[in-house]
Amino acid sequence: MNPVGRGALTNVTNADYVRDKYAGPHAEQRSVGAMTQEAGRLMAKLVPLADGVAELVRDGDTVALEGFTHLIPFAAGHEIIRQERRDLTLVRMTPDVIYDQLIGAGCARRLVFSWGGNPGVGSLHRFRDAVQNSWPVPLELEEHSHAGMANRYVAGASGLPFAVLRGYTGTDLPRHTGNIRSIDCPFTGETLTAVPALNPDVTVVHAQRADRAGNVQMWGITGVQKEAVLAARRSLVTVEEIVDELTPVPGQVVLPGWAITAVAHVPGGAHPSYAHGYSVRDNAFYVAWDEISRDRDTFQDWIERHVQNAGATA
Amino acid sequence: MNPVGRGALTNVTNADYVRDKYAGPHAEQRSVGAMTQEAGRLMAKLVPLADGVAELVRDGDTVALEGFTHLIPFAAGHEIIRQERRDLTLVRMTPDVIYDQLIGAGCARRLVFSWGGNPGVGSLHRFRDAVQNSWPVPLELEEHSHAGMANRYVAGASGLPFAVLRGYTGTDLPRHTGNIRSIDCPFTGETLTAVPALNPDVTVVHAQRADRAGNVQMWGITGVQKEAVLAARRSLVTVEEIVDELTPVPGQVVLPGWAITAVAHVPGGAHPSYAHGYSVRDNAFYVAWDEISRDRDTFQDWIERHVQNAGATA
Amino acid sequence: MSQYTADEMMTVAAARQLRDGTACFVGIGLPSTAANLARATHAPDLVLIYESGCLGAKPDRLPLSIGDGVLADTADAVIPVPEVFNYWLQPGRIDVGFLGAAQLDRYGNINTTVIGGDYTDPKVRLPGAGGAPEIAASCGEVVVIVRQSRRTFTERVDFVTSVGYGAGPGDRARLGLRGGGPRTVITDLGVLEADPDSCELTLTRLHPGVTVERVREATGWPLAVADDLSTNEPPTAEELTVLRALEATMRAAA
Amino acid sequence: MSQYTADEMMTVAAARQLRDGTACFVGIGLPSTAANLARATHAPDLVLIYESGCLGAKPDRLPLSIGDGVLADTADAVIPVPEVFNYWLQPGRIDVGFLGAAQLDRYGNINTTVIGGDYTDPKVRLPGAGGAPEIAASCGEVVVIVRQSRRTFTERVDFVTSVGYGAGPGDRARLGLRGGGPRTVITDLGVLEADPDSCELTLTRLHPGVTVERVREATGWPLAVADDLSTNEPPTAEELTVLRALEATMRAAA
Repeated sequence: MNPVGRGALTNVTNADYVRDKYAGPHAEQRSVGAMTQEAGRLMAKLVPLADGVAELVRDGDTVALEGFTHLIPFAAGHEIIRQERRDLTLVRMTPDVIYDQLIGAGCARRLVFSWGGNPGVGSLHRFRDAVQNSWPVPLELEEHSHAGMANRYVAGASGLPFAVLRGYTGTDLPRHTGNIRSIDCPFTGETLTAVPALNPDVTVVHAQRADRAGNVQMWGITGVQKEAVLAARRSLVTVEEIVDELTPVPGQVVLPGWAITAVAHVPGGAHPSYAHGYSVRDNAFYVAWDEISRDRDTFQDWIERHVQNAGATA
Repeated sequence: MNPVGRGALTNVTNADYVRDKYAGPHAEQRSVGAMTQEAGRLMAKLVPLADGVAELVRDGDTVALEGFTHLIPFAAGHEIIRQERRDLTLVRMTPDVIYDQLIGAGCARRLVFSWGGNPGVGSLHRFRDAVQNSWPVPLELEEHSHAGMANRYVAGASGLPFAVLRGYTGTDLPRHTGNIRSIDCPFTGETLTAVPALNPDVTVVHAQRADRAGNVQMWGITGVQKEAVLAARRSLVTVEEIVDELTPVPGQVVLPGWAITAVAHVPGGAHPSYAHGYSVRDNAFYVAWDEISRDRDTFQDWIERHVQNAGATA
Repeated sequence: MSQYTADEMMTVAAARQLRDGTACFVGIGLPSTAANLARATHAPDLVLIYESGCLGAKPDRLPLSIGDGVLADTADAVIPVPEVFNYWLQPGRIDVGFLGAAQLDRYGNINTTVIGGDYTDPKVRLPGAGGAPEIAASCGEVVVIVRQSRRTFTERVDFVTSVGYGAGPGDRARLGLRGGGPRTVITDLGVLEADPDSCELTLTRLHPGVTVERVREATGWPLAVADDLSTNEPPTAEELTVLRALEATMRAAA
Repeated sequence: MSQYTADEMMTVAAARQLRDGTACFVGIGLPSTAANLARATHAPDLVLIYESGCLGAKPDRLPLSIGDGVLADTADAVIPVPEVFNYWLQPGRIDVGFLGAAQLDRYGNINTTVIGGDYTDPKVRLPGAGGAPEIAASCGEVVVIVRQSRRTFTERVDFVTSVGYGAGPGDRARLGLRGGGPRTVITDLGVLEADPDSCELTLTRLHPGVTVERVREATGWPLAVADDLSTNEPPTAEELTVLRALEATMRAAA
């Protein structure tokens, strides 16, 4: 049957579909316990960070903490470490220091990514140790290019099962990454590349501000955050500030509260990365991380002192 | 051969490709006569409207004058009528009064669209007369949905030959519009809809401002204008104002001058539509157009008086 | 109770259909008037989405067009049109789609393309599809607002612009349409709802003073009528006051 | 003429490679330094594009990362990352792509993924692809900046992260890669250019004081040398002054 044409519209007796609520990938987003429904209103719930992570990030989940060196949700990542989540599939275009910490702390089983490094500094030693030596646990890799990952989020946000791009051609990536396939244009016959949609169980991002209805506003370099949030079944946004009204800002991305599961007020939640207009990058920390993370003991000591023994707003 | 994998990398002697300049759909954008190159710099050229239309809009072209009731490039459309372009394929999601005028003036041979009406008022009588009575010339239609047209521009802007969407399914549109096809997801097997890229020969839009390097800034409802410009081989942007510096504005879309062929300073060039921050919609004109356009004679008289006998900035 | 017109009753009945806190894809004209009436009365947190790119628009007057500046000025976010369809409509994020119709059949299939003759040589050329095919496919449910007459409520639509329940039960699932389809049709005579078993539009409510016979006369197929047919409450004084004030804003802006 | 380091000569040679008015896709590190040096000297209208979404960034200091706030503050437009790749890179709008490499072969194929061992059990795990595969595929041409050594300039790369000329002439066309490929490789020893016939990287220029023999020793394959081999001009006083001032801004910001 050609599903684009009108097809055979014959009568059948089962009308279940008429009564069914739409149950696509986002059905859960609207019904994650008490978090999305309050007095019948669709809006993000304002929660303490610890509660948000406890309810929204679960063992075994596929989790994206996105950001392009700006607005990296470090505080939320630390809370995930404190709550000892395990077997996570971590997803991100540019896994950096917070992913190094999550990997070193044993939270991750798998990493889906396109570039893993300490931005502006060098390599990620915990990531390397996990890949090269399976410490503290083995880390499976699913490796893409930026163009592929960006388009996978776009497909996920768009409710499509795949995206099409000119990408990967001639590289060794498709030898090792199963879900890179070819697709032919139905008009020109040209062969292009297809990648499957990314639909994280939960996406966590940091933003500058939210209002009390959970509408979120971010600006500066906003990377792929909008797509990562919209692609996810659940979402948690940490913000520098909760305000009465979101006054417009040039370059802003606004995500309506009804498209977000929960918002947590975490000033400084992006440190040591920065929040444009609120803080600057703590570059010394990124440089220091290279030393801290080289050695398993100094790493564990750092996590113990700065994450495990710190509060939820550390 | 699997074009995604490394394939057979065998030696051949022909190295032409190495020397060839990239000659994709946008090659022409960089080399349309003197318009894009000035002293070796890639930037849009500032031109009088009449010159811009004369050089960039040619008989037989596929032309998109885009806008979503805001920033409609009426003045440029009138210049196309004055210069008596013929056999144009007009493309637009929402052909409205300016397309009614172009069609009634005999400029168009074909219309690619998804909704044709006088926005907020009713039907387009010149469009109807062309479809129903082939006056003044027959008008072929290629009809889509908004979702399909928007994705066709996105594919065009992205250098892809087609776009994928959930669309048209079960409707009668694919019976009459040839280029709506089905495509199977290479991962899930699900069948979706494919539409081919739109790459107009020239896209014309109106914007609030440009600077002297031809960087263009628009804000408010910006519709599908960015995609329509980036999908086109050539582009012409009329603006309310030329300024020394484009100060940031919330909600802005900025198109760099090197991605635009030419900019013309045409204050009021969107009248009777509006330019957010500069003018308001002349609703009385839209209402009056319903009467003016019902009758061939009153229409021709109006065009004669308000377009043919008016200057390039009318 | 004030005097009111059939159109006012229709608009009020449509507005009442919208639950607070839901997200609603709004077309210009009757749907926009009804959605803004709902927001100004019982549904202050109704999220209005206009296909021009305005998410969460809160206009203080009725917009003159789908791209009125007041929508951008008051929206939570103004986004590119491709994102409206790809990021918001297509994934099923929008609860209610509000559509009009030039023709409608008993399964809620809608025609806004051509009437009479042939597609290439129609008797009447209409504006076309716009966003409707995908709104009808992907919204949680669809509400249709349309004045009822035999010309509009036809045995078979001349062109399927937007699919309702196709030829009956199971067709939406078979076509892969993920939204719920046209649950409710609001007219100037009453309210029709899709029967959960047969999918057929069934008269469930009459506007005050309207008879079943009159609705049958305005319907081009043998109309199904609900056993528990009820009568709508007439517009309240508040509903009428707010509606008329809204319409006055449009006349003022025009 | 001042004293200068081999890295300074490399950066200056890379900067000179960039023509004014072209659009350049810039990675962080050496490419960013070279591109900003070019903009501060002979190419004031060089358009810098960073994959974080900054089009036409004009930083007054060297950015600390690809997503440094100074890039957003000074850009003509800050756009979402998917648009960088889909609307700007993929259609071939960008003239020059600037890449680094951990390994490079004679056909300019680049490895930034793994070295040694096996993909699943590598000797060294590198950061991975980032934007490079599609930059290498779609930019008008590619310029590679990399320090030259036998470890880096290898007979065969351990992993093809980004395709140069594949296995030689015709391969890019056969793969459907639309950009021109790696025309130029700038190292701390000299400049290699792809031979238009053989596609092989060929030593065309030496930095002052460097011998062909030294470059051969730092190359893991039998190096082709141009008949008209020339020697680069050393950095001018202005180039060195501007370069050092730029690098000082980075140390100050750090």
